[in-house]
Amino acid sequence: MDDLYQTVDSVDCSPAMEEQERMVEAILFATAEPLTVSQIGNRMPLGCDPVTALARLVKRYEGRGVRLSRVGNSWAFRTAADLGYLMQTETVVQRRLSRAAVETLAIIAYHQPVTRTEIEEIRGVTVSRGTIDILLELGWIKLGRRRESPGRPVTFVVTPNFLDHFGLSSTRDLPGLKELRETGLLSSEPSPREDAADTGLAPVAADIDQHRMAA
Amino acid sequence: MDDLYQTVDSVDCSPAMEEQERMVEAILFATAEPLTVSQIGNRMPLGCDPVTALARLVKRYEGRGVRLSRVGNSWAFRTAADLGYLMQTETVVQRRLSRAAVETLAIIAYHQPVTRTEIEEIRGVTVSRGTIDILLELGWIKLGRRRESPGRPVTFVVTPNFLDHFGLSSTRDLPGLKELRETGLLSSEPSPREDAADTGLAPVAADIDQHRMAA
Amino acid sequence: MIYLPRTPSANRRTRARAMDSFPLDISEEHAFEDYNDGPATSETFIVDVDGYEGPLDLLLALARKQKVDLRMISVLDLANQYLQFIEHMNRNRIRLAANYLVMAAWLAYLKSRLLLPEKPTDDEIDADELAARLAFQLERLEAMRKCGTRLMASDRLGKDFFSRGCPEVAETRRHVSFTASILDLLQAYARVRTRDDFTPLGCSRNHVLTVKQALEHLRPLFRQALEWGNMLRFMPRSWLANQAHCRSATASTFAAALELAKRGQIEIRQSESFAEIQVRARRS
Repeated sequence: MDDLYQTVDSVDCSPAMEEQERMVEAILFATAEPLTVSQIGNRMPLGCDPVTALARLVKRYEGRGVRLSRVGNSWAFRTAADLGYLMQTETVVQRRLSRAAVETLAIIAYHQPVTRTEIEEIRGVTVSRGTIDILLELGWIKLGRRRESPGRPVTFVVTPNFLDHFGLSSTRDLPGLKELRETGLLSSEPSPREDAADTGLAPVAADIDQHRMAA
Repeated sequence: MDDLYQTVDSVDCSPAMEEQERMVEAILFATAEPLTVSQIGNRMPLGCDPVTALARLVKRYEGRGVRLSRVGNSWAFRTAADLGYLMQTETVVQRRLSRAAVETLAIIAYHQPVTRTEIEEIRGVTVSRGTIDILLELGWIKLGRRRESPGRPVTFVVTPNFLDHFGLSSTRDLPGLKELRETGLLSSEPSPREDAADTGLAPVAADIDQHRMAA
Repeated sequence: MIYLPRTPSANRRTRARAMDSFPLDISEEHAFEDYNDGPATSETFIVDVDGYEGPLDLLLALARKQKVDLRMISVLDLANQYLQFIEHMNRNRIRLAANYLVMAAWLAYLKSRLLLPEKPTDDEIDADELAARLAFQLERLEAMRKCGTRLMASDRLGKDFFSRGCPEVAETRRHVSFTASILDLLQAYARVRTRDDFTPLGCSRNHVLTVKQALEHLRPLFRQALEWGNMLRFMPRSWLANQAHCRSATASTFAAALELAKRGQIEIRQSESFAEIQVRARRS
């Protein structure tokens, strides 16, 4: 731990890293909302290095009752998830989302940016206005860039708020994302079946063949 | 630090002290109000020792950016006193100097050292204390020598700061009335009474002219 | 969740024992109509309130019944089951939303294509490919559904982890910085000096008794004038010596008298044009 207490060169007028760490700690402790690195930096004296200070702070709080979490480009202190049971008084009653809303949210999170039509294709039903509205109202999704395709449809993406709520550092940390990608379930088409035998779909075909023969 | 990682006796069902410390940390972080020891204890599992946990936590946060402080009988995390300045966000509002202030400043620059009465005579209106104060606060004017006349009034002069702000090397570089006219900054018709001999300001103006000639 | 309207017969038993195998969901109100027809039959009308959300959802539920990995699913079996279900609903005069019927028609087509070993024409897509595509859609929907459930079950802010309970409000300090340019400065000075140049335009006030002055002079005097008297008698004495002063004083005194009359403090009278103007204090 001695290295934490390094002192600055006399020529360097910026505060010692140890001191910068304290500053970031104080700034983040004081807010409930995640702050971006530049927001943090703006509140520190000139010449500070919030990124390094943050990295050190993350380490310091590892395993503690409070953790320093990354939320997209921002940072926030959050209590450790395993201690949630102690916070009954603080627990916010979570609004129960309809199945349609949960599915739509998952589709947006895993497929983003995604158009309404694409959501409908995946779900096989039209997306009711209310579903999108609820997600927008919760601040979990927002409009992304318009798709550069005929009609320039709007797209939806998840927000930093979504990441914060679900304790994700980035959308790359979505559970199961890698497997979904590997199995091709995030593409809009079934994976090409060059050799049907080695895809998961082969049995379907084989099965059909059996039926055909039976018929 | 090893003692922190003590494990509980198998007969003792209470969590390890290290764990209790984490609990207190999370509880005090998430709560909106300072909590008393018994309030903290009530939230923890049976058999916990909030007093010891608190004491250890106080120590842990010693010298950090946040401190665990006692508020009456209760406990709360608070920003370390020396970092309070970080909790302020500064917004700089650029405001144009009032007409009265600019005029007063101009008169001081052209006629320095000048008394308040003289400024008023030139402007034809009284100069409010606030106007002078703003200029003093901006560091553009300062008190000069007292005038050796009845009442020994204070005089005002411009500062190096003033010269710096307006990019002047000396007040003598300020264009004279005639030049102002020639450059169109003074749009009025030349007055027949060019020398303004009947105003109390004549000597001052003459003085400046002399300076200018000398330069 | 959509709860069906309650009818007097609680725990309504209607037809469709087969419903046991089709946990029927009412997802959208228009999805299944006329379900209330013929409540006399004794069979249970099971309504799963969790609701199917469209034909794909129903298909997925049916596919799950095959109890195999979705990748191993028999699309043909699935098509059969779906068509059976639709038929069943029709038999019970339960009208289905159009999209269920569209799916039924498509599946019937797919089934025929799968069963008939004829080669597809050029513009037709291979039936196996169609089947694979359907399987893919089901698998994808299932995956998204699982992701949603997993997401909702994950640690969540305000439930499993918490933000700072008493954030300290960052105080915003407004720092006002005044600016002025050299141009402002020069123009200001020019303005001030120009004003100076123009002062001579004002006329000299040395020979004028202002109305204000006249008022101040007259007010105490008039108060004592209980009887009618010539107004000119009340003029300030010092202004009478000089002709110009006297004229100014007369005019101002007259104006002041009118003002006082207007305020109801004095009365004025004049018997005829150019006659003496008389004033007296107003009697209350």
